[in-house]
Amino acid sequence: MLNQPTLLELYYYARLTRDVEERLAILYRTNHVVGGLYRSLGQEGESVASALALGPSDIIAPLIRNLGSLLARGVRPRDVFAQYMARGLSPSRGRDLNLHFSHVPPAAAEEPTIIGPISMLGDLIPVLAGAVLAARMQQRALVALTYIGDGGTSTGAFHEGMNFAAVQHLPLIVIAEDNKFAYSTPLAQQMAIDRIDQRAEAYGVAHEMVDGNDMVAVYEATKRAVDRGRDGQGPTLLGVDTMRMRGHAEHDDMRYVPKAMLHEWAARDPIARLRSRLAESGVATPAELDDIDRQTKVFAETEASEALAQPMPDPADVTRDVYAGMTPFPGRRVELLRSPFREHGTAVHDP
Amino acid sequence: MLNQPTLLELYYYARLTRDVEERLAILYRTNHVVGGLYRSLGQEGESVASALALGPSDIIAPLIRNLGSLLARGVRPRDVFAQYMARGLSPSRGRDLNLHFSHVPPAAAEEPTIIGPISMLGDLIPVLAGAVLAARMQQRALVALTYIGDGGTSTGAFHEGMNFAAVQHLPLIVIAEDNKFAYSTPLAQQMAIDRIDQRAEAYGVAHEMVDGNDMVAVYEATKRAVDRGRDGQGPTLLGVDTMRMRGHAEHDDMRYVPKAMLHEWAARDPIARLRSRLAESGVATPAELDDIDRQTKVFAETEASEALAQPMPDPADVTRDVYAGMTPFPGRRVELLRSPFREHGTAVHDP
Amino acid sequence: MAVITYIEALRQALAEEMARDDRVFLLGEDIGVYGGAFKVTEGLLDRFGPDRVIDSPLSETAIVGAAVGAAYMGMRPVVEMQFIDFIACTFDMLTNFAAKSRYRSGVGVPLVVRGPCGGGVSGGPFHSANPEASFLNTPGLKIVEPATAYDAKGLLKAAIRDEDPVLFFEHKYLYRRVKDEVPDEDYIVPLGQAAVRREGRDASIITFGAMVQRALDAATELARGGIEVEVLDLRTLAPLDREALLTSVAKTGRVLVVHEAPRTGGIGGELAAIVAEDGFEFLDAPVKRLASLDTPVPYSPPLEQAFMPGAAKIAAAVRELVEY
Amino acid sequence: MAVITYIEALRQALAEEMARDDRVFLLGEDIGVYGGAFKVTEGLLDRFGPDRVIDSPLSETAIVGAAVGAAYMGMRPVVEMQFIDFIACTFDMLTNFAAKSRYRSGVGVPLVVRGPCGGGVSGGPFHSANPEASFLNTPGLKIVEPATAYDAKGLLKAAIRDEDPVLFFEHKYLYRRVKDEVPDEDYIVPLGQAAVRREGRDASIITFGAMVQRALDAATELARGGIEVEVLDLRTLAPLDREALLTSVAKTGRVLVVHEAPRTGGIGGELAAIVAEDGFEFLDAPVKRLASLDTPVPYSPPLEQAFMPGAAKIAAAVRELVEY
Ligand SMILES: Cc1ncc(C[n+]2csc(CCOP(=O)(O)OP(=O)(O)O)c2C)c(N)n1
Ligand SMILES: Cc1ncc(C[n+]2csc(CCOP(=O)(O)OP(=O)(O)O)c2C)c(N)n1
Ligand SMILES: [Mg+2]
Ligand SMILES: [Mg+2]
Repeated sequence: MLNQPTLLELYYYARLTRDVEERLAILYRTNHVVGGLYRSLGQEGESVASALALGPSDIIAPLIRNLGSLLARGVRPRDVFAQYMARGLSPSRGRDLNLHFSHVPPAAAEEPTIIGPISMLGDLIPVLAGAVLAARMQQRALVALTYIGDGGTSTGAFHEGMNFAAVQHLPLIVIAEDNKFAYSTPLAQQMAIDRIDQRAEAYGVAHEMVDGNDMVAVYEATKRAVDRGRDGQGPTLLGVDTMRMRGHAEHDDMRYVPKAMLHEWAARDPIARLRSRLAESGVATPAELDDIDRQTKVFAETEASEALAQPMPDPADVTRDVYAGMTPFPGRRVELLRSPFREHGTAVHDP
Repeated sequence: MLNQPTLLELYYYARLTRDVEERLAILYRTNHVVGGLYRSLGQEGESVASALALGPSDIIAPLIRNLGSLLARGVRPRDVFAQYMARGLSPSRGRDLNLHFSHVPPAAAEEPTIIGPISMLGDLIPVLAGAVLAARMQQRALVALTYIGDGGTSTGAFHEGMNFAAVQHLPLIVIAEDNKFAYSTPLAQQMAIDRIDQRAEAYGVAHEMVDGNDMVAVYEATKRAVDRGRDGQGPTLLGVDTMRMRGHAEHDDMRYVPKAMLHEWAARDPIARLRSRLAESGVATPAELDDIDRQTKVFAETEASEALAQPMPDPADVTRDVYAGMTPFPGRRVELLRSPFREHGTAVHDP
Repeated sequence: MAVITYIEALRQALAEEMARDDRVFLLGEDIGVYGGAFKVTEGLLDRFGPDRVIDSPLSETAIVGAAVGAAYMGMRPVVEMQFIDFIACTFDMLTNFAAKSRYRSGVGVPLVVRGPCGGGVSGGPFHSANPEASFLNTPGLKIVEPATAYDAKGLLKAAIRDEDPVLFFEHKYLYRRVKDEVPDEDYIVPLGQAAVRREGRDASIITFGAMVQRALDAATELARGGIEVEVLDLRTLAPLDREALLTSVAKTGRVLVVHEAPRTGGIGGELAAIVAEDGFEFLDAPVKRLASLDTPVPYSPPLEQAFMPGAAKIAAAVRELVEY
Repeated sequence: MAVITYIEALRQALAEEMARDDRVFLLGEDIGVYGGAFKVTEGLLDRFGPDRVIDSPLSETAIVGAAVGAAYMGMRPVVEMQFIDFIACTFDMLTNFAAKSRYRSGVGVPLVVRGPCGGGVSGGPFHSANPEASFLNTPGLKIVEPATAYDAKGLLKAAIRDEDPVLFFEHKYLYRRVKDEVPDEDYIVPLGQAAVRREGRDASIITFGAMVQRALDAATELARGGIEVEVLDLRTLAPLDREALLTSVAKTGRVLVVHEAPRTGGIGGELAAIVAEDGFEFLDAPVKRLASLDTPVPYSPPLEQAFMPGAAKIAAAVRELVEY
């Protein structure tokens, strides 16, 4: 069993993720979000748990539903709100949407590298393979973690990247999220295998399938994969069994999802499950957990307000930064919270 | 055990393939071949045997080393010689090289459809999936057979095509040729699995591995895959264990191939093996086999002469046929020999 | 005649062609049960069944490749890219297999790859592409982009009936914003024919897609100042209607090319070059190009607005041209 | 100074940059043990070891993607396409991930994708591509194509040192046919600067790559008839050296753009458009383009010869231009 601080951290970030998304949903309904809102409701657990299993400088690359992974790595909710509202001081400076942003600290910084996704699914896999190949050349003992949806595993880029990582024996961990749908497409129309992790067989890559809504199981499985990677044992494809509890984006009415399925999965909510587990095992009292719930809610709210106060981009900036020679934005690096739960968790939410 | 005519056909086409290539090698050395010559020496068996296992109208798509497959389906050596010499009456009219040509007969013709490859490896897999998807829509009970090298299985197109065929449950048979190298790249640098057919596990596709230099085994395994496909049981990935006994192309000195490996594989030559088998089992006497050897040699020679007599293309034709509206070449369809071994085998070579 | 939206026109074109010719079928991501991300194919699964409206895995190369194979076998596949940006993932299959097939082997590949292109809706760098220029140097492909509902229907029908591979770019900004009259009976708009959307004598605006309306808005504005511009909607980008282009140049002597893709390397180069070569004698002023800035498509509205040409910028450019 | 071939120049550039900067590494198919299909990387595995000369699986998207990831981490990857035609298979990764990264996220992607381009050696439709125009409309990319050994070395070194993704097209016809003097000491040829290869007053030929020599041959021939043409070698195709282009136009007033890719949608459009817009006042004649025919690249020598521009066609085009 994990130690108490880690368990509380899992809970904290899962709650924070949900609260940030709930706040985003309000911003979406009030037309503050520019474009679509892509939620991870019901899947927050696997994002948070896998990201928390990394070491301090390890590389991570989320997809647009892995908000939890970013928050767990120290990204400020403010920056995510600002991204969704296309603000001028958002990490992408209003040039790109939602979780499409990166953070590449100097090697000495002991900070995680974050490689933001692009929309073209699958592309992150070879990119992350290259990132960790570089780290190996630089003699930095890093592993890389990224994600792929059930849909995304059907892309050629996924295949080429997994195979490359396997041949190069790279410490790349790929979480394959079987959340039952790719937009409206059910798993059975995406692949003729039942278990998503079986994709790994083509590459000679270690794989296992875990209950994606059991945060402790995901944490432990990721940790095993991290250890294997760090130990020179190559990549892992970790399948997580979960469910996308909202539409592809907020506009999607999910008419293609059987109601019974939603009911069934509602009972398996990762946050509720972790909460009972913590309470039952005596790791935290319900009052302590309520306290975290309050903290995350307040934190999400404060951060949203901060983002709301930010200006839209200045149109004069539109041509900056296409090539290196052009005026770059000063101070563009994302500022990470070192350990927001510990440092800011109290500082920020316990005023 | 296969019946006598089939066994002799296997032998005939394997010999013919080797003879045509030997003749091409001479044309290459005498500068008649324009560009490179890509040989299948040592692998002729699997091409011929797999192609012969098809029904009369089934679809086939060779790669550039599957000369044997084309000959077995009735393509005239003359047309192959003409292709390699960039002649104006070659199937591609001098526009494309070696085995890059197609033959699409009307549905009623009871002739095989041949879909020529393009150089971009992997692309044939989704294309063939689409061909057989179309056949199913048209209620034609066809299967499709195509090939992929060990190198080619690393492409994204291979992955997407295999997965698509699996999900659509299409009667697509893919022969994955483990011939130990992709150009200079050995299998271990191409994939982290030992058996090439394991790629199929990612797709839920039936697979098996056969000795690619055992023509009877390849024939039988392909036949099983054909039967499965025809029976609605979906695609098959059939791995064949073989060896490329020449360089990637004739200019390649193969310095990267251990000599011992060539010695070992020379002893496993598919044609020699079939020959002993036929002789030992009494299917044919050595004299009868010698007779076939003579026939194929003469046939290759006559066909080469015919091609050599053909003119180079007329430069005035260079802009034809880019779009449908333009003047097409008249009579461009490839003329197939219905059963060259039986019909022409005697007629042509026994003057 | 009924007044319908651009998107309804596309849906009708698909439905009518599928009803007319059972070789026509649809392949794409989420086009069946869901009716497509933009609902272009809504209702078609119910009407034509899952054999002819195929929900595919997330595999652009596979679906375009499968379309090529099906076209070889005599079918008429119509593939949807969920956003046209994803056509980048199948660039090889289109430019190498589909485009070159007829020339190499005499086998034509009648297929359509269609999908929503263009910006103006805060789609960001990966959901706003106008990729025509990346395909324009590949002989064997045709490229179409309608600006009206009438053309959306007529051109899509023509594309489906065409014997060659056609890239069909639907401007998503127009899907529900543009409405016009469409005949009740079957009709096509032949590929390769431009349309004069407004007659004028002082200058010609050569454009297509969502820029047509902006050009017309600019023209209205300019007319108030006494400047009469001709607006030519290309409709088909490959093959280009050179004659219509040169006719307009001969008439006005001044040319502004407008497009939504970035300026450098855009189709505007080809258009300006044709004018500069074959219309040189008619020219009274430099051939001007107005296009988006040379950056990726930015997401935030103020940036995207600065990035793209609009009616005001078009009018200003025409004024410069006329004052030359 | 030593006289070396174009291919030796490339090899030296790679070796010197790898020796100078240990962030530089090579990735590609058959580049290690085999030394590359054209032997550009021969000897580099022995010298720099398998960690810096990586033989990859047959996966263009993976290797360009891995290069992007490595560049994110501060490395300087140089990727070989066995033939530049295969760049089509990684079009998405280059145009969407590599090209847009700096703009979207401030993270530059210093990588080079290099490989043999071009025809004239009976490579056929899939081994003869000149794909510059397909990438020219993607802001964020740079595109380079040397015509001499001196430039091959100096431009490749500059490309490797560049902070942005560079597509480096090596014309395979030149690999062993072109030889010239190259300094012994370290030098670069800065990206973005064209070079006047021959001065002239009657007309300007704007070209690059293997067409430079054909243009010079045509110029020699034309000089016999008293026509003095200027030959401008662009060297970098993105960003273009507009100044050099316009300077030459100002001098001669007559422009012939020559390139080897098919005419329609080729880079000639962009070049002609620049001239027609910003050099209009200097023009004494229409801007002419001479390029390959609008077909795939045919394989058979008589067809390929008819397809491509050669010195005679160039000279004839200049004569027309001068006689205008
Ligand atoms: C290459 C590519 N093709 C199409 C799309 C359009 N698209 C966006 S999300 C999506 C479904 C993704 O499903 P999955 O990978 O299972 O992730 P999930 O949304 O379930 O998290 C599709 C088709 C895309 N982003 N990338
Ligand atoms: C997509 C792609 N990338 C690169 C090449 C260049 N190339 C031609 S053949 C070859 C090796 C192919 O190896 P394999 O698939 O094992 O087939 P084999 O030659 O062994 O029959 C390579 C790399 C290609 N044809 N296609
Ligand atoms: Mg999913
Ligand atoms: Mg091989």
